[in-house]
Amino acid sequence: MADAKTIIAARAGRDLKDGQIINLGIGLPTLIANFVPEGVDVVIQTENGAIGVGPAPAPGCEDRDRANAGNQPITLIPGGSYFDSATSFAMIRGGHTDATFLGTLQVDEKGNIANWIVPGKMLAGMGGAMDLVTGAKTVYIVSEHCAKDGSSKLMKQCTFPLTGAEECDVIITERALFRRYPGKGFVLEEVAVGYTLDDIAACTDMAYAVADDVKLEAFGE
Amino acid sequence: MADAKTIIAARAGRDLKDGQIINLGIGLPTLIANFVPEGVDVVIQTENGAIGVGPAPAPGCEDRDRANAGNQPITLIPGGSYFDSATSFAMIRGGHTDATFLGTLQVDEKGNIANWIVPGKMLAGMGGAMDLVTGAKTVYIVSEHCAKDGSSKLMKQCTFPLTGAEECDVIITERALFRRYPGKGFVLEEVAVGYTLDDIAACTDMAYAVADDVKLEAFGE
Amino acid sequence: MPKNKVVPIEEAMSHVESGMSIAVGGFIGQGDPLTLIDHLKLMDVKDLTIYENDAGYGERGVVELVKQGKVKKIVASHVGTTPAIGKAMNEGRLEVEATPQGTLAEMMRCGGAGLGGFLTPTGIGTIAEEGKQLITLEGRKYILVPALKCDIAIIRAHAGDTWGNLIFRGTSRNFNVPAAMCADYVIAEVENLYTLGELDPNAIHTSGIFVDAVVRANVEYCTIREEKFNG
Amino acid sequence: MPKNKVVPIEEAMSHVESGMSIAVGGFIGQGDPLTLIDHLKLMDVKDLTIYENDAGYGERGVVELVKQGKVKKIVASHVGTTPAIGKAMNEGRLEVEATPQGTLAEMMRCGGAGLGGFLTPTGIGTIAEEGKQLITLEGRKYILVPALKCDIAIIRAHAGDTWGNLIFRGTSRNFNVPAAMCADYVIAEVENLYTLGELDPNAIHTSGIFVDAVVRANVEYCTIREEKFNG
Repeated sequence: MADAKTIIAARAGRDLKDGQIINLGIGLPTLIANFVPEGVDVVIQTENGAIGVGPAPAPGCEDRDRANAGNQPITLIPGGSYFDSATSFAMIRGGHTDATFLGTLQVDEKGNIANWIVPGKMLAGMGGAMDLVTGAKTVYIVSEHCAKDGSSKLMKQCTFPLTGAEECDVIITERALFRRYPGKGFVLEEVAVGYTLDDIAACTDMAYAVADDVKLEAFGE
Repeated sequence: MADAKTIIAARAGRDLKDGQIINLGIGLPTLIANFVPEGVDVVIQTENGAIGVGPAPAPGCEDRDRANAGNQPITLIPGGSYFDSATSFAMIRGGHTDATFLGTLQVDEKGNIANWIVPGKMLAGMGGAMDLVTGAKTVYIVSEHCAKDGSSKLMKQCTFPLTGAEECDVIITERALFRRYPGKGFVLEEVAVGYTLDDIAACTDMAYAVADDVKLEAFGE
Repeated sequence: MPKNKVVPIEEAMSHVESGMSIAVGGFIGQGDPLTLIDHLKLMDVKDLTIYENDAGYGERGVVELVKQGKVKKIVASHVGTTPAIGKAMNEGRLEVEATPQGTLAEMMRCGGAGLGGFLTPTGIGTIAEEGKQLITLEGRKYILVPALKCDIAIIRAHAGDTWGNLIFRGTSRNFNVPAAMCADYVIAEVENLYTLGELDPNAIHTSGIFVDAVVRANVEYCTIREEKFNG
Repeated sequence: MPKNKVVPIEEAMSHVESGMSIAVGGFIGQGDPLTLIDHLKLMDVKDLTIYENDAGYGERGVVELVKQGKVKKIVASHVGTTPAIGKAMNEGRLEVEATPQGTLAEMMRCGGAGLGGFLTPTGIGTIAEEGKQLITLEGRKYILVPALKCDIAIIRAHAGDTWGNLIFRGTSRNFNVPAAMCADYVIAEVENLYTLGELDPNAIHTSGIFVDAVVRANVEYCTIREEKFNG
């Protein structure tokens, strides 16, 4: 069986729709580019100023003026282009980006996201994350279900400073997929191979409903 | 002797300083481009989206994608470039334009300018004038001294709706040149050939001081 | 591969309905989307609200829609180049709201950028501040201008690819760039259509992310396609 | 003819004084003005306030000035790529103010555009709204962000002409464009210097109107000059 990150990225990839503009956060979210389904074309935006991000360049073909927000070398697909940071965040904040995929430290039942700072630890900064969760039409949290100490990342209420208030639309972990609906909160729609409904209940602190047609063994093979 | 418009444009031209970025309004102000002094290089911005406006193209060489804000065909000098309207007004409003030259209906002793609408007459609109008088470092009113009915355009107080409040820095007419100084108001610094100090007093409704070193026969030959 | 957005003009323009707000690119004829305006002339729509720098030039441009009675209101910086507009206003057939040119451009950009509004010093002490919220920051007074969002934008570009990346030529760029940002559905007529990858990725003025439909401009409104066009 | 702004680096950088605010272009090394930063390392200035997306990458960039004790405060969206910044903060030698990336870019552009500020939804409900004025428009809450004006901006471009028209390459454009707009004195290091008229007037990213001094970039920071460069 694949590792947790691969399972999450693969399930997230299946959620992509043809023609979408997406932004992938640093780390796990970047892997989603490897799982775009056959017949689905998405356009990847990177907030440092490119759209139409393609595969990594072949070794030796890196170009220091062509990189993503994590400073990894990129190529552009035909039709891609470059722009400045003010224009980039016009694209993001202005709702022109269909979906953003971000890792997190915490997410809670109201859709609050906390993924930029651990109190007492070194400050890194929110980068573009606050703009992305505010502006993207659909905000995906793609993250392991539990923190290293085994506690649930899916909480009743975030305890760390927020990145965005009530912005999370979908949570995909290696164990389950939840979607948030207006007035209903999060609904458990899919459970991964190897887990039961009880397993999910046991490792999830946030409140959620279970969909009538919840799919078991829905992903993660 | 030259006509009033030529006299005004010629005197305005003498006020240009090397390296300045200027914007010239439609009509009389456009003529100023013909009177840039020898040894002085200025760069002309037009608010519809070009900088480095050069001479009019030769007949037959007009290009419909190259025109100024008055829809007259233009050329660009080497180093000129094009941009969109939001960027154009960043240049103007942001104080990157050194001087703007505009005609007027009325100007008053506080530096108020009224040049975009005559109450009861057809509305045309302020175009870029409000932004220009707000943003340019030095605002020149270049206009005939009196209206067609003989009344002074240089008034105690504008009666038409304003284009800008206390924005006018210099007034150049075919008869005189006034500069406005903080705390002092307008100061008459130059009188044109053919006029006396009394003549100026007689045709000027706004209050002004006379410079100790006021120059008579200063321009207009 | 980025989606092909080249569609028949009928399909693109079928998104326009009576009562809608439309941002229009161009500047007194420079870069006006005349192909799309020509098509609007044939459509049965009315009560449109137009946001544009002007109403066109002479007898051409949005002024034609006004003469047809399709336009309820124009928000513009200047309508002096189209005499028929004054006539329609006087006869009570058209409402015109005058807005400073820089304010109008920024309203569009701001709406496209997901901002709620901006503070401008332009128009302080004039009737442009009437009915507007004023805010003082560090001793300077500003007008709070809300961002503009429109239902539709119609624009013209000199060059475009099938995904809607656009390059403008000369002073025809003007309001086409901010207009393309602020609308739910953006239709670009392009004079010269290129395949993906033909346009220099460093030279794109409006990214295809902002554009929903690409239509060929009528040949009479086109300037010549240049070899290896880069802007 | 537009003025020749190409000057020796010493002359351009002599405008930088202790206590000044400096907007810096670049994004974790992409397009960072390393030539100008190298020169700042040799200068006797301190108490600088830096506005930049980050502090550089690894050991290169503004982080070098921090290590020298020249910087009092950094306003950035992210300083995680330069470990020495965290150390300086912990030791109380440096103040860091975290600002959302899009907000920082817009603060710069807004200052350059003569606007007083803007309303952003970004950060509502987070600590980004602390100490900020909040404004509700049409039922949505926004943070009122004042525009940024700096004393100096230092930026890097791939190509530039003698008047300071600039073209950037790839993702090195980033904050170089807004930073160039917001400062009283703007210094651009250019990798490839062109004479007036060589750059395509439709392909300029930053007009020379925004630039005060042009300096050659150190050759080690340059990418190759391309024939007939258009962006």
